[in-house]
Amino acid sequence: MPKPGLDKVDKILEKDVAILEGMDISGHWNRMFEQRVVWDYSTEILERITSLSGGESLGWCYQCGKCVPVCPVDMVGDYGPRKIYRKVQLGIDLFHDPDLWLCTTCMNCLRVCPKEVNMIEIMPAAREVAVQDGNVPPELQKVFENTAKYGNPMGESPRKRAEWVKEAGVPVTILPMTPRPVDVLWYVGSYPSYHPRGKDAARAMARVFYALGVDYAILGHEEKEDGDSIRLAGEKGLFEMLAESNIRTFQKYSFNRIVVTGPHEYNAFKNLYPQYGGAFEILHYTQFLAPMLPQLQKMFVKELPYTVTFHDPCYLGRHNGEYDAPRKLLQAIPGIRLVEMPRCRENGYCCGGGGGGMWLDGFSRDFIRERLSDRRVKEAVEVGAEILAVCCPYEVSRFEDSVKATGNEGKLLVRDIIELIDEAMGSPKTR
Amino acid sequence: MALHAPPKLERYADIPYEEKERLFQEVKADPRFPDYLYGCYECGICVAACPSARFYDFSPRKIAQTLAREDVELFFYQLNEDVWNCSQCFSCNRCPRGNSPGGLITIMREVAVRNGLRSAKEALEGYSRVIYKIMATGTQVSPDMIQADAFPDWGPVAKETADNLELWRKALPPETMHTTSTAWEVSEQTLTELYLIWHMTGVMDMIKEVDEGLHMILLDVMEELLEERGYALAE
Amino acid sequence: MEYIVLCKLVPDLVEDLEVNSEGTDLDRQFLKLVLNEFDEHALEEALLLKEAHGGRVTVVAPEADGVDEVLYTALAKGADRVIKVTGLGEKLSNKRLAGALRNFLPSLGFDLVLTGVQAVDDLDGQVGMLLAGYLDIPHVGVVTGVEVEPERKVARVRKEYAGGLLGEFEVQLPVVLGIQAARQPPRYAPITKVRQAMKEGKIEAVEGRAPLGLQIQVRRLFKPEATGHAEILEGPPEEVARRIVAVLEERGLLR
Amino acid sequence: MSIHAKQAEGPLGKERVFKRDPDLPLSEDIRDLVFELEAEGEWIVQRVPEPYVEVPRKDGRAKKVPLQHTWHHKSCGQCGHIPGYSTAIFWLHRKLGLEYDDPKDQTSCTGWNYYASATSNAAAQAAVAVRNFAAAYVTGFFPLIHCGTSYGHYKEVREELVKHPELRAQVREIMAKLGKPLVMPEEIVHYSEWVYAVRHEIAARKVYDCREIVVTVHPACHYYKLVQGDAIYDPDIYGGQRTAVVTAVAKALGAQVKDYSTWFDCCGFGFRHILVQRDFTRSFAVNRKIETMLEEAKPDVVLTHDTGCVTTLDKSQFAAQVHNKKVGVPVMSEAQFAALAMGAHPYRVCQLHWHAADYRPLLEKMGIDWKEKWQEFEEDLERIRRGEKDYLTWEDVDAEIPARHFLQVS
Amino acid sequence: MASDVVLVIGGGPAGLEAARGAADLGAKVVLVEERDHLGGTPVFERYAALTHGFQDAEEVMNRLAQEVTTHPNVQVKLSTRVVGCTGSKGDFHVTLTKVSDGASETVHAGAIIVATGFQHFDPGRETQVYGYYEYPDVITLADAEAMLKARKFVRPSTGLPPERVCFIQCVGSRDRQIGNEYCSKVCCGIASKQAIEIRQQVPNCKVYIFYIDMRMYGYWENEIYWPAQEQYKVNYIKGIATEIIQKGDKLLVRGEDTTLGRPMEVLMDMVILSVGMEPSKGTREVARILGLKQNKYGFIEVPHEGVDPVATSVPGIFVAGAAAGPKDLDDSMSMAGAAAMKAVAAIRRAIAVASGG
Repeated sequence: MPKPGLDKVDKILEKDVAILEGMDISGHWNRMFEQRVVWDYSTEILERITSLSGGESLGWCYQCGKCVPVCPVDMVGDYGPRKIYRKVQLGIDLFHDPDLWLCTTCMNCLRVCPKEVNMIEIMPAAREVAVQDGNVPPELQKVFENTAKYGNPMGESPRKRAEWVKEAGVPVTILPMTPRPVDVLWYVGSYPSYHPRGKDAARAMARVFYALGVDYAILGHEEKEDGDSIRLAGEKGLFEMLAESNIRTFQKYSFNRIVVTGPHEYNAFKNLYPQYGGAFEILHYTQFLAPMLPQLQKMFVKELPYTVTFHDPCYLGRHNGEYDAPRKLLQAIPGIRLVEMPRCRENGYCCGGGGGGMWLDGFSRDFIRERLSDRRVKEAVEVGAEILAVCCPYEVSRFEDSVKATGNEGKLLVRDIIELIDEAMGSPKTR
Repeated sequence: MALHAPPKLERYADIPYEEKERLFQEVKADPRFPDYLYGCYECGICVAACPSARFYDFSPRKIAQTLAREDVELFFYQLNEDVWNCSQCFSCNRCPRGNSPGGLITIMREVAVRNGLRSAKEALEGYSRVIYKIMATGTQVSPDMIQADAFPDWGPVAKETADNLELWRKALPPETMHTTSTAWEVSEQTLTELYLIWHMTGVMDMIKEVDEGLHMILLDVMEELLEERGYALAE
Repeated sequence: MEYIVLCKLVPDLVEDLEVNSEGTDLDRQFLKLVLNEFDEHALEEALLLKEAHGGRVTVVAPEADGVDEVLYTALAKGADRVIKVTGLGEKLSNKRLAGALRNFLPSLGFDLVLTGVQAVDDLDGQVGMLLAGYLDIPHVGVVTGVEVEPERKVARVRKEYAGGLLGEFEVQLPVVLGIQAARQPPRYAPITKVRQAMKEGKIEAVEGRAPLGLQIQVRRLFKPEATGHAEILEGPPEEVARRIVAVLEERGLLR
Repeated sequence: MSIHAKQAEGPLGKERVFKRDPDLPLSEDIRDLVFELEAEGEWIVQRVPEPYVEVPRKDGRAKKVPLQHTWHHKSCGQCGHIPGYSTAIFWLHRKLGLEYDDPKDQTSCTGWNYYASATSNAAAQAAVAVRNFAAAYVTGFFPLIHCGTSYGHYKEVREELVKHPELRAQVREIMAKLGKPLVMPEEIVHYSEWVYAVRHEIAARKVYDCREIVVTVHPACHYYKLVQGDAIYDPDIYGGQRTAVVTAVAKALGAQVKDYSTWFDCCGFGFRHILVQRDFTRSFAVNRKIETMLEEAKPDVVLTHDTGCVTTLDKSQFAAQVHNKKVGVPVMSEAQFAALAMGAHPYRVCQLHWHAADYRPLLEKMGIDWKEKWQEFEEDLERIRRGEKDYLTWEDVDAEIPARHFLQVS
Repeated sequence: MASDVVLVIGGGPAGLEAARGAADLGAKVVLVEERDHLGGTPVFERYAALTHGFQDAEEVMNRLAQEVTTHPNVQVKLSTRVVGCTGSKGDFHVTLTKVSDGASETVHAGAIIVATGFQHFDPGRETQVYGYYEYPDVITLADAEAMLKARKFVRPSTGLPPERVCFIQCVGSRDRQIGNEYCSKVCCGIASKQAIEIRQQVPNCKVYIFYIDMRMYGYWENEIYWPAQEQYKVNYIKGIATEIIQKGDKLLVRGEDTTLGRPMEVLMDMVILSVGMEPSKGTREVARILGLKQNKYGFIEVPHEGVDPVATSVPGIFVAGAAAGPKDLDDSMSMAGAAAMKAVAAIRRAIAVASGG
């Protein structure tokens, strides 16, 4: 018998050797299939998730499918917010399903959901259960352990958190060493403190602040990971520990406001830390710098004749509504031509780093056809950009990897906005 | 369990869109088409009743929807891969919209055959013996076709019948059934009429598209009888 | 079944290791201590055994900076009892430690003692062996898998040999095992559970009593001198390939 | 397990018996259109010969089922490997003293090939059908169709011919060339409808007690799903909610008909699949039908009324044993079963030795001594082997029938 | 001679509201009802709570009936049938007979309002599908209403509360093969309402609704559907069932999970068929007697639907409620008000014309 249809069956039963009543019916002669039927709708898992604080809205989904075309993961795989509900309705155990870890909490589904099914709350709530049960992807577990031990996900020595300062080329006040009241407390963040490309941005920031005469300081080794992505990845306890520790540290010093490098910190400090007793004025660095443009513009000495496109960070844009400040800065830089990718602002495509995705690339590789950042890089190339500008510390490293992975090296550069500003101001460190 | 597997459309990426469109139009032009397709609102009644859907990733609903939405790419995929999974039981005829997905598949298969699609040829490989029987003898599965080596999975009885075929056939009271190479005895006049029908309705051309060898053998058999009976085959 | 897991804290390699001015020890000013990785595996293996067969896991560790946190984490992971051995001083030899353990472990009662195959700070791997010797019970080291049959009071242990061979042994309980790797990576202790353990858990302290024996003296601790360096070739692949060939030729490695 | 109409009292004591609302308009009746076309001179309508029995159809109308003068349209699937199927039908006619014709001027409807391979088309299929109708017409006997697919397919062809004048014209031209009239029978009648119509006469003549026999019924898809309106639905059987053929016969014989949850399922035949994709056919027949029946009803026999279904359900059981599937129940047509109950020879008439699943326990349960019967049949075979007889004939078999008597139509 | 009487045929919600409206406008009203009580289908079929609003159906209907029977301008004739009609706009002579003894009388009416309503689709017509006449645990929406009203929602086969219940939508509606291509409008709402009531009365019972698309009109969405899903955890699954058949002591429901694209076969303790609306026998009969055009489904045709939603093909005869097609209660009541106004206007105009005004 020929084989048509064999790629369309769920499971094949076939005994290689079978002789029955003298008849040789080995192999395909005894081949049978298993049924591909939904036998039950068990509500147990759905009930378990909807009874979690934050998990309630999963039960509201009415399968309209509006989330499907905007979900960045659905576009490259079989995961999708609507499908999560269906899986759970079918009794599939989300707590042990890879889908639990694929959501990047980018919030694009919630933006369009008519029933406000809130994956930004559902996923962390469900992940928290998995984490409590000790069911964590190994690479994420390492990040949790590192962060708990060292205050940064990379597992670097806390003592070296401010080492980048040495090569900034400008003086940087480190509060624990020279405590004094300042206007701005700059919370640098883990990636700008440790990651080689993050450090580039940190140094650029220091130079720009210095040039602008900002009265600021950093926390040095007392600074700890903000914990927002840790929380979204399900380790709420660790987040709380970090929040309490950071708040205690902030409260030791005198400052007017906190400026952060990254959108995740921005989200944590602005929206979550107040619940833990730490309410401060928080600005993303683009928001801090945008009003200072008149001053900045006077300092630009170099034209950057590039076509630039901007990638909206989910946690600055969709989560916190800031789309304009980064664009204002970019447009002010002489020479830059800003082009938009089709998916931008409210509908910006996710880089894949949010919600713990930053630390799950190895895990998710088996469940997606293409990394989200790879796809985004292709979009940037398609609109003719030479520079992909970003303002989230996760993104420089993700996108630079993707530029290489998609074979676009030499065609597209990835730059933090602060690096571009620094360069336009004639920084000695040029591209 | 994958919630939806994307169809493997890329398998047919090389076929020009125009060709897919042409075949789609050929299906739509069939006079039966309007009786078989009104529209689909995804109630799933047809799939629930479908035997093939129980085991294959096959869906009469998707066939109806694809045609209704005029999704030419998906149509072409189905034309090559899905239509041959259908069991043609017509359980899907319970459609509340009055569609007949099974009927649509009948039309699609005819188009696949008429156009000699490779997939149709492959699907019908191993089947030409049956086509030969029906075309040439007017009866379909003759007793001599159940040979033990081709039906070991039917158990010892297949072998026993094959071994005793002639004797057992003689032990059948109805005299029309004593034959072994046809299911029952068919008169020559009857066969002549059947051959004329095949020729006059273009069925021979369809056979030629999927199996040229079979076509030639059949022509030989038929020409002889028709000439004997005084019919010349029109060219 | 009663399982005892022996744990020890060792210097964290995340921090740069500095040698003290005398050149006889690490500079402990910025030293951070963490649980010896092999001991973490021993704990994991014990927890897996407890999950399979029931029983009780007791973790025993000599006092050190940060030992409380380690013990609370063990509780969070599922240990039933944690004991800190005090009074043994900072510079503790393996022999003294084994001696101290020998004095009080029998009072706890146990079927299996699991310990990391060795600790990264001394690379001796002695404690388990010494303990087994003192107690006159069997010892198996470099273990990568343990199964127990509580009814028969035996354990089946596996170890890996060089050359890709696996050995499987059956051993009467009680036994001391030196664990190289648990059957699965050590589990995660969620912070809420650790915090809960800190709030509700109890660390028992036991005064360690061990005879002072002969000690080994450290003569010199030093960093190795660099003997070479790597060169990173950069540029387009063709160019890099050309230079690799040139280097190989230069060194006479190509014929 | 099934709870039938009369037991099924509604909540709060509401009566639960389906009664068709006589005021509701019925859907279009194709027979009216067939007669209209006759009136317009488009074709000849062959009338159902008297005496006929009127039986209830699904759509609430009555269907005429002829009792005799029937032209037996054999099934091209039956004769090859389950010849007892048609032999039993003929035997029932003879036993009831009803005249029939077993023609040689008959072809397969070719539907099997059409549904399997599509190497045919609407015109060819219609021409084959009409040719066979014409062949019946000239004999004066009325077509009685043995095969479920032929039955359904002919009704499909009838719809197409009625709806599409251009198809009619094409077929008319072909028939002219063949020198045959364009004929459409007044009713398209399946043999199981005839068995249904004479079930009480059959029951009156039964010689074996069937009360202990547990029967499951498999209705053939092409009987009641392909052009549905004129299949038989009897208010007394399943409350008129499912087709009554086969079941009504088994019940009339006093057997215990048991329900099972895949009653509406196809057998898995699949046309092409039964020959070249038997992995699918076997999976379906066993997982969906045989195993389910055995789990839920434990039948002694599976009765059906189509040759494809008998083949599929019977032959698919063997290889499934390899996977420890529950199998092992004989499958036959209700005509074979009815004939057995009436004392027909299990081998000379019902030809059970062609069947794959073991039928002997059933015979034993019915009280039929199969060893003795096989001995008799072996002797027949021996005589043929020795050349004493050319064939086993109806005379050999009819000798068992006590006396010819004609059926009284009630 | 023109008459100042408005004849209302049918004592259900629409008939009662039409009678009350016309009477309030000062007309004399004769209300004819074939049954021996007022309240129409909601009372006769023992509805529980009203869909949309959740008030007790019987209470609401009784209140309405009370207002009508005590209204000085209304004469109610129970157990009375309309058997003939002559005349035209302003001057109809309608023959009535008593159901009990066949005694007949004639009413002279200036205008007629037909409010003869609907009947539930009989699931037996859709054979071999839902087994309503085979399995006691297969019931209809109407059966479920009565059970919920009695607060005794149990499996008919055992008398015990069910653990799993499902609704199957669109039974007898949206079906070319049945001949009812229309949507019956209310079944989605009623099923969801009943699902809530089941969850209230039998909290451990899981409830599933198999649907093609949930057709919720206006506030039904947020008042019924969303709470059913969000608060009462009713499971909505796209794809309706093809057949129901007994398996052991449960019902096996077979359909397709269409968003998944796989066949589904699930066991239920009870199945509730969401049967749609068809014209009542009375609607068909009265339409014939009054010579009103009916559409292909037998409902009374409204030629200018939209701009004149209560006018029939015969001047002076108006229609209200489900006699004119599937309607929910709100629509029926609004139509009844409009019909009352139109009928009173028609008689005043006729009287004015007759009196040469």
